[in-house]
Amino acid sequence: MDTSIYDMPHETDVAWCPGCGNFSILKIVKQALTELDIKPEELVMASGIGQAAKTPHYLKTNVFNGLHGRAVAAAMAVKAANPELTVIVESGDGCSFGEGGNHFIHNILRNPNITHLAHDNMVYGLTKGQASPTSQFGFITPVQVQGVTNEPFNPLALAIALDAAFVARVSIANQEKSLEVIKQAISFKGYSFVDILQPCVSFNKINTWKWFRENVYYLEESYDPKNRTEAFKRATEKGKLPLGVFYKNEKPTFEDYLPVYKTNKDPLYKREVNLPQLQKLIDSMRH
Amino acid sequence: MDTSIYDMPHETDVAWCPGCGNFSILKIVKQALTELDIKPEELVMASGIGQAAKTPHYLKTNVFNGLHGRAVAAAMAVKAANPELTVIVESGDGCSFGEGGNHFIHNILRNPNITHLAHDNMVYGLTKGQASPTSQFGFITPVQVQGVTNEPFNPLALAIALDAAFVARVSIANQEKSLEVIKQAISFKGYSFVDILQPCVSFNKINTWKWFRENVYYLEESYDPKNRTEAFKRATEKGKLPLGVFYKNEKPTFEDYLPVYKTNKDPLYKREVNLPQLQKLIDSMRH
Amino acid sequence: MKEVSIVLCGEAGQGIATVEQLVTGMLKLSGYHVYSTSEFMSRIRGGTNSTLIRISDEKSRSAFIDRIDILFPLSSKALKHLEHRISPETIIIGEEGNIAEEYCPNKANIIKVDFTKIANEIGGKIYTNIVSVGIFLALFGVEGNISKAYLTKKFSPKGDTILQNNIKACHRGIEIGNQMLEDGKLKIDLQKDDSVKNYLTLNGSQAIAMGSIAAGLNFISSYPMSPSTGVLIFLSQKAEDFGIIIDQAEDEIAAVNKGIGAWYAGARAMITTSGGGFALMTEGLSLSGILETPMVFHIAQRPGPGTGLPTRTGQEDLQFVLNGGHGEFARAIFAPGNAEEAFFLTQHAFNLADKYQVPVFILSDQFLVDSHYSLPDLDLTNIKNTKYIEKTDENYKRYLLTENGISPRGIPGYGSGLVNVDSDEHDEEGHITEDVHDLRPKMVDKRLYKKLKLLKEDFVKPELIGPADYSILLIGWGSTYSAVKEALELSNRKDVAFLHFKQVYPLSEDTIDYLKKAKKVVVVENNATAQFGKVITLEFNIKPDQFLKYNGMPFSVEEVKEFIEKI
Amino acid sequence: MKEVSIVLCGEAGQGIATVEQLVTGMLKLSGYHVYSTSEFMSRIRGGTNSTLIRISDEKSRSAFIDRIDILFPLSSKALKHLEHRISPETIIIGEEGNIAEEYCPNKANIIKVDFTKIANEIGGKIYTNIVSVGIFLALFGVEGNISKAYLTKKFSPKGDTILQNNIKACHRGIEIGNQMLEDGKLKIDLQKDDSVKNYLTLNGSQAIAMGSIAAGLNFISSYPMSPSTGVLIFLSQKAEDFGIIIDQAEDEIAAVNKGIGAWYAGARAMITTSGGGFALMTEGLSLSGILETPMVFHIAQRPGPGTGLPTRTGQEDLQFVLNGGHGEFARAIFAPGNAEEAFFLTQHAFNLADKYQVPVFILSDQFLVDSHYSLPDLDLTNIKNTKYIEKTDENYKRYLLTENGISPRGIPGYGSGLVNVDSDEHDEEGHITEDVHDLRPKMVDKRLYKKLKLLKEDFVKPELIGPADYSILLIGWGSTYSAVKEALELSNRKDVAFLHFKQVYPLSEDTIDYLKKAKKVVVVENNATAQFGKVITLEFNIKPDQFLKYNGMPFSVEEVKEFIEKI
Ligand SMILES: Cc1ncc(C[n+]2csc(CCOP(=O)(O)OP(=O)(O)O)c2C)c(N)n1
Ligand SMILES: Cc1ncc(C[n+]2csc(CCOP(=O)(O)OP(=O)(O)O)c2C)c(N)n1
Ligand code: SF4
Ligand code: SF4
Ligand SMILES: [Mg+2]
Ligand SMILES: [Mg+2]
Repeated sequence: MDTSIYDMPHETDVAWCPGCGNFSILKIVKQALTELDIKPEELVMASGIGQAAKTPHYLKTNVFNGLHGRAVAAAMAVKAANPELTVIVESGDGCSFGEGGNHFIHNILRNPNITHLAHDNMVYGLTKGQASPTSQFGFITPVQVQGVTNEPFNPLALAIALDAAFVARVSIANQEKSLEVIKQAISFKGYSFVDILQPCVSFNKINTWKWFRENVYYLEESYDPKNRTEAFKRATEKGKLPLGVFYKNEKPTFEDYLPVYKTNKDPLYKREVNLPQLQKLIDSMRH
Repeated sequence: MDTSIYDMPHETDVAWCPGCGNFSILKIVKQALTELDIKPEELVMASGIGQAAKTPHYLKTNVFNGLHGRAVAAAMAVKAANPELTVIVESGDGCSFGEGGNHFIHNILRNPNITHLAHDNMVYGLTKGQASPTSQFGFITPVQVQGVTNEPFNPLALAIALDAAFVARVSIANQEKSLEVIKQAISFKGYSFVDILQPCVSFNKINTWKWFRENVYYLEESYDPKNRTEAFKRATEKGKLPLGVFYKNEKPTFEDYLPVYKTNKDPLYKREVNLPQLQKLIDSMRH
Repeated sequence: MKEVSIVLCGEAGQGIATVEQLVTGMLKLSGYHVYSTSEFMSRIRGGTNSTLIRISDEKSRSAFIDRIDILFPLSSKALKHLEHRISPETIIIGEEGNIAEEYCPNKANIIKVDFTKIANEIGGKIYTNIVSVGIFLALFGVEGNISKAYLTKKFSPKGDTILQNNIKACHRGIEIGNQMLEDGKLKIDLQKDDSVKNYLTLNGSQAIAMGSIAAGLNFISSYPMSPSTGVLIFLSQKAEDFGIIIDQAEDEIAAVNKGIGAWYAGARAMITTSGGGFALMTEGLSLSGILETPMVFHIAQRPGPGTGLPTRTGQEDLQFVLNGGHGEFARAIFAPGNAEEAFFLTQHAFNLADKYQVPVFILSDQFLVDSHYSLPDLDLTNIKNTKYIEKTDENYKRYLLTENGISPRGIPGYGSGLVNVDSDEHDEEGHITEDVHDLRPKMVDKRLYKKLKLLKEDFVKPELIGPADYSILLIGWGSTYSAVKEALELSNRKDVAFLHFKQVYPLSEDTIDYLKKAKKVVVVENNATAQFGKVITLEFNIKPDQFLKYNGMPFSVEEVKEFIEKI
Repeated sequence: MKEVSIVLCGEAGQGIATVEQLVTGMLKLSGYHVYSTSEFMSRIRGGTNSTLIRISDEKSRSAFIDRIDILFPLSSKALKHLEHRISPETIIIGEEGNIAEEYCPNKANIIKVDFTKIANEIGGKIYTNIVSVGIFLALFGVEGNISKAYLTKKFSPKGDTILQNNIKACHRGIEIGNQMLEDGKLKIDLQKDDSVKNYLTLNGSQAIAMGSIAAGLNFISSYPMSPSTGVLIFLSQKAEDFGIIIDQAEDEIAAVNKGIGAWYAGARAMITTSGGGFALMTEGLSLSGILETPMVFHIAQRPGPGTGLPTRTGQEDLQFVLNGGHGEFARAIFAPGNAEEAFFLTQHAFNLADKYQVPVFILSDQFLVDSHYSLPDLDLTNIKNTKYIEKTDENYKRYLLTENGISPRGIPGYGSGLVNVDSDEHDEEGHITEDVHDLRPKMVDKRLYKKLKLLKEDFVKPELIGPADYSILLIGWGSTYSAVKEALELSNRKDVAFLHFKQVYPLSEDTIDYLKKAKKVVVVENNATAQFGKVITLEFNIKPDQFLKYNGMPFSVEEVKEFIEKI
């Protein structure tokens, strides 16, 4: 697949460590976008801050690189202001579930038609290796010197608990399957969440490429992603991590409910004030 | 039961509307505390801002009435600084799940030994009737003029998804059963969460006393609160809302893991700096 | 009497707001200038609140005054609550149980009316208030057709019985009022003015909301917080008519990031909040600074710190708004003095934010947003909106370095270019840079010095009131406008003038001319640290004297007048 | 030569920090004064970073200088990166591939060493750096027993092969270095000073962390953020030894609320963050203001706005820290100039916060926290901590109105009283009040005016450097200390003095005496708006001149000297 329409127009100094899983994610995302025939001008990639959050700088498209933890909030607004755009959030596990936890919850509940790709390396990469919400129990870091004692955050179970529209997990150690699921997520109408297991070769010496190959398996062909309780059960399984699409629950999106698009499909930037209507409103206040 | 040790020492102008469910919650909480023989001086009641969050002002105990949404964060620190105290958070649904959503998630994961009583009136009371995260689909308010379009937030399902230690729901329309569950929650070691269905007579004309009586039922005697998937299933049931203890999962608490209390049980306020140890540290930096 | 001051005082939930609305509506339609403002507690029921209604035959009596000509106590605690404002001249109209005589300095001015009994005769307690309304109508000679039409419009949706009972109750009130006049217990002779009939009545919240509509607002994300929520509610009510996306955010952090995302994608967005909510937005504010994405903030101030006094007024957040957010970047702050300024400044704020790609603030307060002003018109003929956005081509660079510092703003999806915005220090294309020697200083110059210079050029001048040859200059900003203006008019000082700032930051250099003419400059502010005084000092090296009030209440005309006279 | 400046420049991940640590460690043990500081990009691998190591036979060479005496380029981009700092005198030691000759003004000063080849001979690329270390040791005549012991301590935990290879590599470096000396390619003659051997080496983060330990810190909740995380990490490492509760918070809002909750319950707590994280804490800051709960904030500044330059330095957040939080209340801000001040001011901050029940700030920056200082001692003999808490009885009132404004602070569970704290305006007992006439003004006076007065009494005086009879006064604060001090010492101006502020707010009134003596006052600041200059102006009505730098880099001694000489 020729993904060159998504290539940067000039040499770019990619700030990731050699061997990092982010490179593969970048590659797969470019491929998914190309295969889905989404034009760079019609896409907005939103991110927060972290190593994963640098991704939008490395492919040629519209970029909203905002604050740590806040990408989902900004992205849902971008989509609401212009539903013609494809909007993808790409950010790390710390950004998505730590600092950004409240936006994750509440925008699942809103169900905007955006895709959220969480690069889940189970560690804070950019700030040099502290535990993230998804770090495993006992994970030792310079701050968690005795190992993590928190229950690890389970983004899939949480998303299912909130009746999210699309919930999936992939491991970037398997690019082919990841590509397939990411394409599904982008095409899906509604908030589509993909937890992407990604090795951080610099700071996570436990959950390595090897670990992510050995400690996962794929949901069987017969698995029915419409069953919420089953999805929850699989998402909370102990032992090897299942991969694939856990839950699908298509329903009206945030934008579908917006009265502003009921009769007029124009994105907001094309619109003008209705001054005669305002004059009417003013006049109504004379009585 | 004589709950007078928890009565305010002087006349207090209670700021709630006549007929509000908060009065009953206050009464039941006082009763639970009295029955559990907890002394007012050994209890800290933490709250945020909202009508529910005024509760600590109406019973005689130590009060930490902080910011909207932040009670859980402050409370876990109070407990950590002095594990001898009983710590209870009492706050509204907006405070607990809206502004406070991120603290709710992440402190469930920490599992401090505190009790969180959410007064869930499915509306923002103090700010005069906007939707809260738990407002039902279609609920009409001055802001949600077309009715709520978000998926309602399910605090029980979320808590179970995070493998919380103790998850329950009661309806204050049934005081007796509420008392029993609240007592269990306070006695439980770990983060014990109780969603208390509470009518707001001023701003929620849908979920009234009557509604909360007619649209609930109790989990059967035989229900096993140790089964997480089952708990999830019951928490996400459509139709009438089950009440009772959904999930119990006793495990070490945040305080249990703290090295500071391993050998010395003194609360922090009793401690002094170890200057000789600091001198050693300083000297170690000479090489 | 050029002006009458009437106060209603009772519990939350007793329906004072309904009386206020009916009375001010009907009096205006009769040709009176009306203004009303309330002070209330942070609770839904109970407590003690009061509403001041000023009725005059002159304009601009839109300030808080201590004096009460007629007082309607609606609860037993009312008189105690207003103790310090009741004078021997105050006429007190109420029922037995609500008149605690120890607070009535002049027993002769008590008029007992058995409201409850009358209401019960008609059909129940809920008609009590309408009896008071009737008294107003009688005292001010409101014509029967006006009141009938008004009551019908208001109550017919509730069914005929309720409508008829209300009309009955109102009539009983009118009879009682007429009797008072006949008995010579009180006498009001204000001129009616036909032109007033066509005036608008609106509160500060509505003015701000409508100003934003006039500017083309089409996206608002906010989290409820008193006293700012009125703007959100008004816009929600009008959302369908004006094509506005309403999002009740999960928290204030979300609100500001959504607003910025929306602007990025081509919307015109605003947030509305108060100080505590703004505290959660300062990171977002800083984001808008570095992204160079326009953003409009409405901050309705209330007294702090912390939760403070949620339903009271203050001007304590100017320095916070001015210095909020980490790092250095330009911003502009407007502080409307009344509803009219609120409307036009808000409309201006959006265009300024868009023009210079900076965050712009409307800094109001509880007193402004909750006061009901009446004004001749909001003239739309000169309303002009410019969308400072550009269709992009393939070579588009979001942060192109230009002479004046402004890079043409593209919108994703509009044109063939790509729009990259970045919260890291960035190059012209919007990609992360670590070039500290060249790009970083250029980008700081752009975001800070160049934009500040442009903002000063567009400065909205202050309004000077009083003699041109003053030697003492009072300086105010925001909602203190009316009180200081009225106090100055009432005082006999010919050497004192008042300079009212609508734009409080940045100030243009020539503002110094006003200050240089004065021997003494005094800032009048609703805070404890003279926050605008600091802006003046930093800009002009002048340390003004201070007249400050910080108890949560607005300045009264009387106290400002007393200050002026002793100055 | 009294002092040598050596720079290592290469990619992140190449182990420059290891060289820095080994070299500074061994040189110090040999009797040299060492200081090192790094500038680096916000990434984990790659890019181009550099570390400056200054070796001197005098104290207080702990400032950034442009001059490079010896440069080790470790990557091909190194020389380009340092282009503007390389002079004809700079000796460049590196391997072929890393020496881009176009950046070498003096080819004679290039010394090519085939580091990689040598390292590969020994056992692999990872030994490259140790060869450089060896060269250092030779140039400075470090004795063999010192280096052997040091290397053994460092590398023996990694196994014998690695240790032996390192020792081998080091020896090869020593040989090469000795050869250079023999060839007369360079010559260093600094005096060794035996007393230095016992000095401490620590960076700003460690100094702040240890200051907090000295003050009895026992609770820290924070969210990682460069450049503030070093403090959290150091405390985590020492948590068990000193009984500190470590909580990596879910976000900064949680962190500050947890800190306040911990103080309430009797802990001594601190948060550590940078500007963007602090932006999320301003509501909590305001909470600590109204609760009157002590709180200590460490803010390590970096350039903004937004994400800005995460690993660079700046002093852009003073006005934000000063005005952050809604509403009005007292606070204090300290800005240490080096590691020693950082230690003692941090220890002081906790006691001051506790004494007056106010938020107190340690305002540092990336330059300070990441610089490695060497100093004779941290003397604990005068360290005194007072717990300003009281055992309560039944009549205890948390907000008792007292003459000086301080209400004795109780702790829940300590005594028979109840401790009620409330973010609403409250009465003496800590319960919500709406009493605007009496309680509100009293509580504002207490939280603001009275506490500010007390804070001024405890003011930590600035340090005056230079002639007492100055006519020009430079004013600095925080980490600019060493650069300005050294520049002044090097300059030949006898009319210029330097006033270094460690406490930047509030200032005591008598500080004006320093300013009055000067004909000209100039603030030297790492920002674009002279933020401390504003504090001076507001306090003393003096508008200082400005010498500002805002590109993310610290002031170099040379540029300050040049400024002083032209002043
Ligand atoms: C408000 C705020 N707090 C903290 C930071 C510092 N910070 C930057 S990236 C990061 C964590 C990154 O972790 P993650 O999101 O998992 O991304 P990764 O680097 O692992 O890809 C943090 C804490 C910040 N930029 N802003
Ligand atoms: C940061 C912040 N945002 C908003 C508010 C305003 N506020 C006060 S209470 C409240 C909602 C209360 O709802 P809930 O928590 O459900 O409590 P209830 O009044 O219904 O008991 C809000 C939004 C605030 N105090 N602080
Ligand atoms: S730190 Fe980890 S996540 Fe970041 S680029 Fe390096 S390997 Fe990848
Ligand atoms: S507003 Fe609702 S929740 Fe609040 S006191 Fe009144 S009835 Fe209760
Ligand atoms: Mg990560
Ligand atoms: Mg509620």
